[in-house]
Amino acid sequence: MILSELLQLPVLDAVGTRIGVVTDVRFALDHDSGDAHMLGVLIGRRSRATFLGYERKTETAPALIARFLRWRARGSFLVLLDDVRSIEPDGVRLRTDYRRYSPELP
Amino acid sequence: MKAVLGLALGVLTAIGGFVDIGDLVTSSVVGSRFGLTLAWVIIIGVVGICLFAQMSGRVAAISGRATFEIIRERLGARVGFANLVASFLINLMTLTAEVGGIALSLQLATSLQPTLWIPVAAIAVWLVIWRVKFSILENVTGLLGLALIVFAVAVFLLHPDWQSLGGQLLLQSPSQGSETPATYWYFAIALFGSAMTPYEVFFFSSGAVEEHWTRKDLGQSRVNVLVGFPLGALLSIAISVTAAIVLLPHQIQVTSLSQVLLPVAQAGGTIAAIVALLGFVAATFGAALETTLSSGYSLAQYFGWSWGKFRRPAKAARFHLTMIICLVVGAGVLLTGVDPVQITEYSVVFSAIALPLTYLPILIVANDRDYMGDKVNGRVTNFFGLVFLVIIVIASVAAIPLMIISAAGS
Amino acid sequence: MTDPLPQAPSVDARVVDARLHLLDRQVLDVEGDPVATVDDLEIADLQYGERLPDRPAPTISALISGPILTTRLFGGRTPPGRLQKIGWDLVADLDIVFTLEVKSESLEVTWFERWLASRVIGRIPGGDHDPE
Amino acid sequence: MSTIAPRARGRRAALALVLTGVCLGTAGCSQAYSASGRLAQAASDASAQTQTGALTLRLSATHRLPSPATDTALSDAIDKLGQDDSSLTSADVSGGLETARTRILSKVRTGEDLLARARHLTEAGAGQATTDALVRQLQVTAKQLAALQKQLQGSG
Repeated sequence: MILSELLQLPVLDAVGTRIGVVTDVRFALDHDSGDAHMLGVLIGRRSRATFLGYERKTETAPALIARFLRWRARGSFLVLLDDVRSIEPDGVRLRTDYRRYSPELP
Repeated sequence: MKAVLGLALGVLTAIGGFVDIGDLVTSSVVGSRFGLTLAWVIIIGVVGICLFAQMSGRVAAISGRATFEIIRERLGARVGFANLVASFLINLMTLTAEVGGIALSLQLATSLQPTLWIPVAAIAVWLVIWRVKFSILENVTGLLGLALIVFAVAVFLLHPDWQSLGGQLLLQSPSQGSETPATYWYFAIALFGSAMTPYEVFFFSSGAVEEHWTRKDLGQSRVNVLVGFPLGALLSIAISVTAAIVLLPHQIQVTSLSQVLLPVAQAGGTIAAIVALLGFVAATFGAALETTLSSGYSLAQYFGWSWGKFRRPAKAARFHLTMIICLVVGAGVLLTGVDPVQITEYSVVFSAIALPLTYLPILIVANDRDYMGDKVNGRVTNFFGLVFLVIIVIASVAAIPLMIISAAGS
Repeated sequence: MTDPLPQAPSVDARVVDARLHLLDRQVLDVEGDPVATVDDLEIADLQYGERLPDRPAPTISALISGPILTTRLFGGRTPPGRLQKIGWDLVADLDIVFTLEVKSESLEVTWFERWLASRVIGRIPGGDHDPE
Repeated sequence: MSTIAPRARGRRAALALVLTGVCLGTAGCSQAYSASGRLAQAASDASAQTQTGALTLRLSATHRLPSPATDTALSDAIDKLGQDDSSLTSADVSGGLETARTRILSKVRTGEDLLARARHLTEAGAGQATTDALVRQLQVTAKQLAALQKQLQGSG
């Protein structure tokens, strides 16, 4: 599968309620092998809001732009791969007890 | 001497970017119609371009990324592409106008038809890009462009009524003012657009990469910006003033390049006129080089192609092919007989529309520690950056409506 | 304001977001010459359908460049045969750009550049010399 | 595939429509697009070109302007006057403005003749007196054109 097929897919919870769209995919780069393992998906209300990543970084300048873009991206969260039940061409389905994590990068 | 030549990138960017054919004509038009009442726009414009050119130069020196790479990285493929299309078309229009400007300047020097000069000019621009080293290119055109200082000298030789000029600076409109507000603001945006034309930052940041600037060169980058652009603004204002002194009282509204020359001739005679002509040729030639390179830079950086004059052409084949095609298209358009002066008048207004998508990514990346480490923007820079972003957005939104209402300033 | 969300469990690795850190980034070859821009990423072991919890996590297998960009800009699908890939194993380093451990000439994505250089630009006099 | 929702797209289209409407509306009322506005524009432009001719001739006679530049400046002015001439000739004006059009056109043609003479003089190298006379005639024509423009603006 290629990344852009996953991006912008709608995300549904276990009972089929739409809770957002995939805005980004998080990977972990292994220090030794350099392999990039998928960690989870970032979910937001709109697909376009988050490209500058202010809600995921500690960058706060210029303050007005940062605040505006954070506000645009409010309500976005990270879901770990283990909480993803299935990926279908028309959407990503999560497990019943999926957990929301802060989208912030470590 | 080395320190002086080190300023060349800034001076060339400013001479070719600030005082190109569009600015020669627009400044003169504005001076002949509004006196100095619009000079404040040039001053605001120069502060803006200094601010953002400095940022883009710093980003290029620290991260090695030129402006259009940043635009794509921050705006994404789609919005970046929209910006690419807009910038590229404006750039092509400006390139066409500059090649036409070289031809018009040579016509003034020889009275041979511009149609004869157009192919010569286009081929000369290509040859310089093809064969001449970046540093020679910037030094020669930058130094020759300094001939335009003759406009500043002319202001003094004309013994103007300083008090009246000062009054115009404070927005007391000169007596012949029969212009509508829409026209006034239309020209304000044209001047602002011509001061902040996006290709100046494309060129300046890519030039910094061409010259392999690093963290060590930050100081030089700053001096380049702070000397080059204000110099350009000064020349631009001087051109306006000469037009305001000589042409405005006769109600001569400037419509062609030949009229720009008349005040200098009146002030300093044949020699001054010849020096000014040399300046015209150098400035339009410099701008033609800049816009041609910028067309290659923007396309190559968006698509990730190999680019740069420091590489031999075969090592940056798509980059060079782009520039050849642009020059051929520009020359072709000119040979249909369009008036280069008219093209510039539209291209500066269209530039105003494309400004936000260029300057927002620069501001954001200049704050990103991944790119900049500890050299991120300070608070003051960010404050002014935001202020200018607001001005830029207003200018960009107002450009088209004002163009329609004022019938493009007629 | 709702309660702040908890931080995700930390991992002993560098964490990147694909769109933020990888997509649309410049790719340089081993000598620092530009190769392409990352237009998309290929993810191995990720298929449509149920995800079994015990399966290994999908990994990025290649950077994709070239015709796929049209798909991203205007929509539609690029046939799998037309994907121009650069294997993830060729990536030597990643900061704000990708650096590969091979030369640009050895990659399929640069075929047009090489064709132009040898057939057109290289044939114009001076095309193969350093600028003077 | 587009990510813009249909509703947002509808809103954008409506906004664009309103903006276009506002622009065209103001443009319609704007003097720049009315028949008398166009005539005034042509008159003021022709006046500027005639003045340019006078200035060029004066500079050339006092040896301040190199001859190729003189030649170019005069031919630029003649070209621009020619454009005014043809736009005036083809202008579609109603009864009241017809006289204004005729008067402007006749002055434009006077200007064209004078500039053609000026170009001839600079090439042949005429005496001071002849040049001065021509400069004065050009200035008079320019002032007349400017006056016609003022009248139109006053009435329109």
